[in-house]
Amino acid sequence: MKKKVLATLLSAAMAMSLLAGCGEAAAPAPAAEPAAEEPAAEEPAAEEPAAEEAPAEEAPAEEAPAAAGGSGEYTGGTQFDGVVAKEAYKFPVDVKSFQSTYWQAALKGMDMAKAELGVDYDAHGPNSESDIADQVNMLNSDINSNPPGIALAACDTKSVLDSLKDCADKGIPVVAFDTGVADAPEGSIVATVATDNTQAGEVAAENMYAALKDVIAGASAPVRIGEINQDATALNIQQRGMGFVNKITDLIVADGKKVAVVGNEFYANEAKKAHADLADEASADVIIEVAVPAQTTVELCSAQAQAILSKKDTIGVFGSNQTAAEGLLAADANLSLLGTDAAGGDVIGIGFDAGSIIKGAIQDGTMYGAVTQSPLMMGYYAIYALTMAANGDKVEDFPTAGYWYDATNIDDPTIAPNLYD
Amino acid sequence: MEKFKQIPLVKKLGFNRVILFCVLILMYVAFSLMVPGFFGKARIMSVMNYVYFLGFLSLGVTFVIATGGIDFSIGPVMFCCGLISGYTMVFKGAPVIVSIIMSIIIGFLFGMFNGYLVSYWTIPPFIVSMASMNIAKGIAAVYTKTQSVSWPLSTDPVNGWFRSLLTSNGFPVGLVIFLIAAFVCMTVLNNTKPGRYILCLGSNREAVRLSGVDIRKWEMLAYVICGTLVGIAAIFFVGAYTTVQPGYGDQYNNEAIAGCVMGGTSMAGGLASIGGTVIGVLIISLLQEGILALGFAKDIQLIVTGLIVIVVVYADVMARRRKN
Amino acid sequence: MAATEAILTMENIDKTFPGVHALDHVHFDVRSGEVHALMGENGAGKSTLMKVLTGIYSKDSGTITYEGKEVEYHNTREAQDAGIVIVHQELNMVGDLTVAQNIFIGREFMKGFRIDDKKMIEESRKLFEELKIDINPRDKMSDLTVGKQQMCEIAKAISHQAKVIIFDEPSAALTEKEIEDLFLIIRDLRAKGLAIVYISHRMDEIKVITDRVTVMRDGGYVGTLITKDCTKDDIINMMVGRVIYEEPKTESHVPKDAPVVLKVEHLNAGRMVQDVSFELRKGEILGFSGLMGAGRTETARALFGADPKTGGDIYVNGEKVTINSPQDAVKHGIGYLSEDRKRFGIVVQKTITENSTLASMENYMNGPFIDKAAEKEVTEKYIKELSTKTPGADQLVVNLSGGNQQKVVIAKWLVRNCDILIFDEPTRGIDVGAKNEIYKLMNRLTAEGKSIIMISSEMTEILRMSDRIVIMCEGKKTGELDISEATQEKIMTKATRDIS
Amino acid sequence: MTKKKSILADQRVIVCLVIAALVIIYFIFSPEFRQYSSILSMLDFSYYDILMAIGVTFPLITAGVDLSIGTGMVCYALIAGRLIRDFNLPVVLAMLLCVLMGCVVGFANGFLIGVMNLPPFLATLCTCMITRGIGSMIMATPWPTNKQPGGWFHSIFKLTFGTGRSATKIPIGFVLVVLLVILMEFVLNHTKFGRYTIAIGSNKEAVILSGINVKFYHVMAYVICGCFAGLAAVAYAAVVPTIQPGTGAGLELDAIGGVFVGGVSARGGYGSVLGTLAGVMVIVLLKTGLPYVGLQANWQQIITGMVLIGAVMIDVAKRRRMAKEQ
Repeated sequence: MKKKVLATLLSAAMAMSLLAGCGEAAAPAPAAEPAAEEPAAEEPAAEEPAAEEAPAEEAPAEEAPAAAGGSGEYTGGTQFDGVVAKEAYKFPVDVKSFQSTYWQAALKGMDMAKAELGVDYDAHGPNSESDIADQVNMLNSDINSNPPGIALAACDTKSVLDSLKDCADKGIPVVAFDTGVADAPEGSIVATVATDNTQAGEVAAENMYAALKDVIAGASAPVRIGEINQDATALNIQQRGMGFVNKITDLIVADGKKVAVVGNEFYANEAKKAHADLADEASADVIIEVAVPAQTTVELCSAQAQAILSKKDTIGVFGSNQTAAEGLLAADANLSLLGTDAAGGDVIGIGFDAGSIIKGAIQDGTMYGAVTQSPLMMGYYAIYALTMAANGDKVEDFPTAGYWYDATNIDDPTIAPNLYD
Repeated sequence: MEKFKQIPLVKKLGFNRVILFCVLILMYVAFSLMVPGFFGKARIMSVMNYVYFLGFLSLGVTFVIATGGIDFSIGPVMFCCGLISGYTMVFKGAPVIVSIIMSIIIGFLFGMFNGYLVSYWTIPPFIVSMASMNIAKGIAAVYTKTQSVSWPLSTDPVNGWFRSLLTSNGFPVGLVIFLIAAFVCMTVLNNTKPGRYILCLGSNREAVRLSGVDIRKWEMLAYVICGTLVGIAAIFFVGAYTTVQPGYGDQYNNEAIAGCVMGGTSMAGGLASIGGTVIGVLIISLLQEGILALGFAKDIQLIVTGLIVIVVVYADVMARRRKN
Repeated sequence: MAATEAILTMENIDKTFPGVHALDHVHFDVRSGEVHALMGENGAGKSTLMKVLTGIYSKDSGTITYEGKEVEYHNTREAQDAGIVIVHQELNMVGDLTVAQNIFIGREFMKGFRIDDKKMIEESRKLFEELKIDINPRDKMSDLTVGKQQMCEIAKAISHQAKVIIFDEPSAALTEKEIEDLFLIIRDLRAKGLAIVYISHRMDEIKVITDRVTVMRDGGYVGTLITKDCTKDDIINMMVGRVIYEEPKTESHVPKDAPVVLKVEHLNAGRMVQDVSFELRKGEILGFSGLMGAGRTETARALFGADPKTGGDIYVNGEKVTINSPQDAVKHGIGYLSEDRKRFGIVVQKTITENSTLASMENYMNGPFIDKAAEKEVTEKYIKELSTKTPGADQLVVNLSGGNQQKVVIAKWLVRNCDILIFDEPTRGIDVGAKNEIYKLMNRLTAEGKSIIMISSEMTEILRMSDRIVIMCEGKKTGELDISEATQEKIMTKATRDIS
Repeated sequence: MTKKKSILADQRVIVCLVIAALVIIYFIFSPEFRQYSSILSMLDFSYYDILMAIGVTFPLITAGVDLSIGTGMVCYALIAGRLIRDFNLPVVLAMLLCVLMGCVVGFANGFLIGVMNLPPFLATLCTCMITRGIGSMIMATPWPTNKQPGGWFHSIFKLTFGTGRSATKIPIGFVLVVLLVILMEFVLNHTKFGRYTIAIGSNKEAVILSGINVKFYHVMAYVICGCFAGLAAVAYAAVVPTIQPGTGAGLELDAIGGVFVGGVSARGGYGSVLGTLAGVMVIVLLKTGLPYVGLQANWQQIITGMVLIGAVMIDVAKRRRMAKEQ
């Protein structure tokens, strides 16, 4: 038992030095920082991101004193409060890919948790988010090594079902992060740590609406709002895309305007299913155009964005993930249409996720704002959830929300840690 | 070494095949020693998942390469087959058996298309592949409205049975089917008229034509065989991995061609070994499982596969140069 | 001229390839102002010796003395720079470049980084004027006839300021007329004091053009003779150790009432085949003579369906048939042996068995499968009948010599049981011994009732083998002679009728 | 032997007509396309395709191919970008490094093909896998943006005067690329390297026997190709905000397809860099232009495939007619 405490202390100390960014070597100094044992004591702060929050949403609020903190900094007030690893577990983590820096941020969160808990993880992912088969192979390979638990961000939620069934049979707990698995077999997925993508899309819609409300109200001719989705296949992109489309349609229809949804067949059809009263393109006051490139590359996203931006009646465009948002910015490089002053004729551009390009664009006023998930938190909590599951404790789902950020709150301590480069 | 080469069995199988098989065994032993728990059925089964679809792709492309051509539309065409037939099943309610047949027919049609352009229009296979790869992706995306398609799970009461084509109660049915297919391919290539003509025209098409053989027909047949096998590969792909997305599939071209070439099929045409292809596919699949088990990612597998192919092909080039 | 010192001497040259002693202490020397023939059967080591000289192969031992100094070249470039140039047997032209670009390839005139194409064209024009050849240096090489391409090769060799020029079977692809032009050039070069090495199989040429003859056999040196002091048979004896007769046929062996098996009327196919008509009787060898580019091969290919034809009727055994592809031709019992075996005849990487049954697979099937036993049996039968030299039926054709490869192609058509065979240059690139066997075989086939169309550029071959001779010129049939009335002169007149 | 070459017989002319037709169609059906900014964007995304295509023209003329340029380009851009971010490598050095890495991989390809005699398709397939693998190991990387220090390199391709909407933008990249095309056309037709590249593609054996150091020139064709892939990496980094690891497979096909459309014979021995430029522009117009006329992205792949086959069919039909006339 003593050994375990020691180990915890040690890891806590390491976490400290890591977080504080100290230059000194993390020499093994057991019990160097007794404070580390204390769970963070601050009360959940009151600052709320733009959207309504899921129950466990207080967590990010506590990031403020991060640099000074101790063990389990973000866990206060959650089910993870005071979790201690019973063993030095080593968890395999299957991410969707390492393509975007999003995943690097998630790993950073995992590193934090790992240091705090004294567990370890081993992350791997296919070359791209579309290599479904590769991920299934990785998952199977992980299952075959009988780990204490697996964290999974599924590229495709259907194709992992068989493997998840094996997990259930073998009693390997799986924590789904980033993406929930809807029809997971009983007993395989013990907890889901994921963004509510529909809600995240809605946050974007609300902010877009807020910025464009007057323009739409005052428009004499039909106006156009674009949405760039990198694909129409991944569940989270679909949810985000439809969250945005449905919400903004609701908001505009509530103002008594007629809305049409055009573009990619899938999104257009889904929108028709959700709204019986959609107008067609010719008669609508507001046209929502959804574009999907042939492949998820930035240049093809950009070509789609360019085509939408070039249309004279376009007043706003939403890029629903990092690639799409960067494609939007790349398209704007020549047009310089994006800006924050909708009344003054700027097209409102809203992005998703972070990355230095999008952050830079928001800071210099090119992009109106963006919705970020909290990959850092997801990674962090995923490891906590895994540790609990491996300990044999019951874990509950832990939804994280999408937060709105723009030039005004980009440096806000509640937001900043989630804005990876 | 020379003596070893003279053993009748070795001679019949081909020296390189035997070496390759030894490499395969050694690899398995090495992985088993390095990774605790590698030895065992579970790992084998997940290697097999990869073998199935890659194997059919490789078998198919072996015929095309034997004619001296190339087809790197196979990956996208496989996805196209899986998508169109899967979409018809999932969204239009076709029974799975219809979808399976449809998948094979679509593969067959793409084979016809490629083969027709290559043999009757004498368009270089490289360009035809490039075009049909784009077309396959495009058609699949248009038909499915850019939706990915998930085939039914084994628990699906109506259509789930098709999964037992791969594994039924823990028995690798897929392996049996694959080996039968490989055997049939081997027989076709070595013991039938089409196979003989395909190999000969790969070596010297004019000579075969002037022997009064309709080379266009047989060359096209090679592509059709390839397409059909690609259609079958699609079934095994979705059987193992459930979901196919539009716009992808290229990633499997390289591995399928690598497997085929590793097995001793010459890119110059005329020389092909189905047995070698099977071993090559097994090596690639084992490699990918082993590298994952060692904790490395796909990138290392790509690099290692690339290097192995270079070594194998160079050995082949050297061997042939010594012969001449 | 015999008194001049040798400009180039090769002594005790030895070269071993894995498993083959290619050159066994060979001597060879050539003097300025002489034409020295190097003879020997295929595989005797002539080409290897020249490749050692020009640095393509390195020698194992021995010395090469050139202009009084011992030398060793590591590539053709070094040899060229020293003044030793080789005109290869196979044309080594880059088809996509122009004539001038080809002539000066590897030593382009430069203007800074820029190639001075103008000067190259100028120089080529001068060169052609000197050689009295009419070729436009701006033409693309692939647009020229084979003969003209050969002339370009020679022009290229001369342009190297060469002191020693090696001609490796230059006449193989040339017509009689072109050979005459070539000899004029060679004599001219000799007069200018160049040393010329002339490799050839053609005995009559050797007698006409050379001063001395060195004979090699099986990689060894046999001896050197003064040409004018020896007879053909002397040389042949040295080459093969046996005397070979090359007596012309004097009269047709075909009975007058032999049925016509093939009748071609008004065959047209592009520029090269214009309104060609002829008949072939059972048991006959019909010789097709003419200059290179006269349209003989094109006629054969059009007849065989290998190339599209624009008009004409073909009757086989009196019945009109449609032949649009080689399949049709084969179906009607016509077989074609191409002039270019490696490209059009054999499948080199395959076994003798696979080649032999290529044209008649359907007879060797057992249901859907190939009846490999039957296949082997028939192959072995023809190996014996044609006395093909091979260790076995499953030998790869690539490992056979030219003559034996030709026999495999013949076997292919015999297996198919073709009654009409088209032999296009059947003995090109085949050594004297094997040539004779092919001739015997042809005679035997006609005796068995097969009919043969034989295209040949070698006058002796035409006169020796044919029962009747069709002469073509510039795509048209210009004459037909019975063997009893045919002479070289008559044939040449008709073959050049339209040439001014 | 008179050659009456109708102007239509030159595939380059046909391709230019196709370009003109496409542009006219876009102009008529899409008011958006008529904007200057659309042309700018299209050009932005054409540079790396053109650069890759210029390079790969040379291996294709030698009757080879280089499949590694796409993944290679991304791999170099990633490595260099990472060095800029993590080690403050000056951008100019990073650019040089890209070109250098391109040359190294090109040399490796050339060595495998020209010296070790591996089939080009296979050898570059392997380096394609290898560069993709290496590229996957590196974190996603943005090069400096316009406004960041080091962002000057964007002006290589596009000069920007002023800021915001009133800014004047000049696509000098296109001028540079056209200059490079003219330079390489000159190299192809009027220097030893170009001459021997054609000769190797036409009849390698003959070139060897002419005493030319064929291995050197064969390797050089791939080095040049790699060098241009390195340049393309810079152009790619200039337009793509964040370069993602593991991507790049398939980009080479746009370039190679463009070269074929531009009339390079797939059998080697004939080619023209000007044709390549025209051919790539067709591909670029299809890739970036079709969204303007409201075609769903999927159709663009089908049409690209059709155009490719069409372009080669013209070539085949032409050759057949010529064969018949012979």
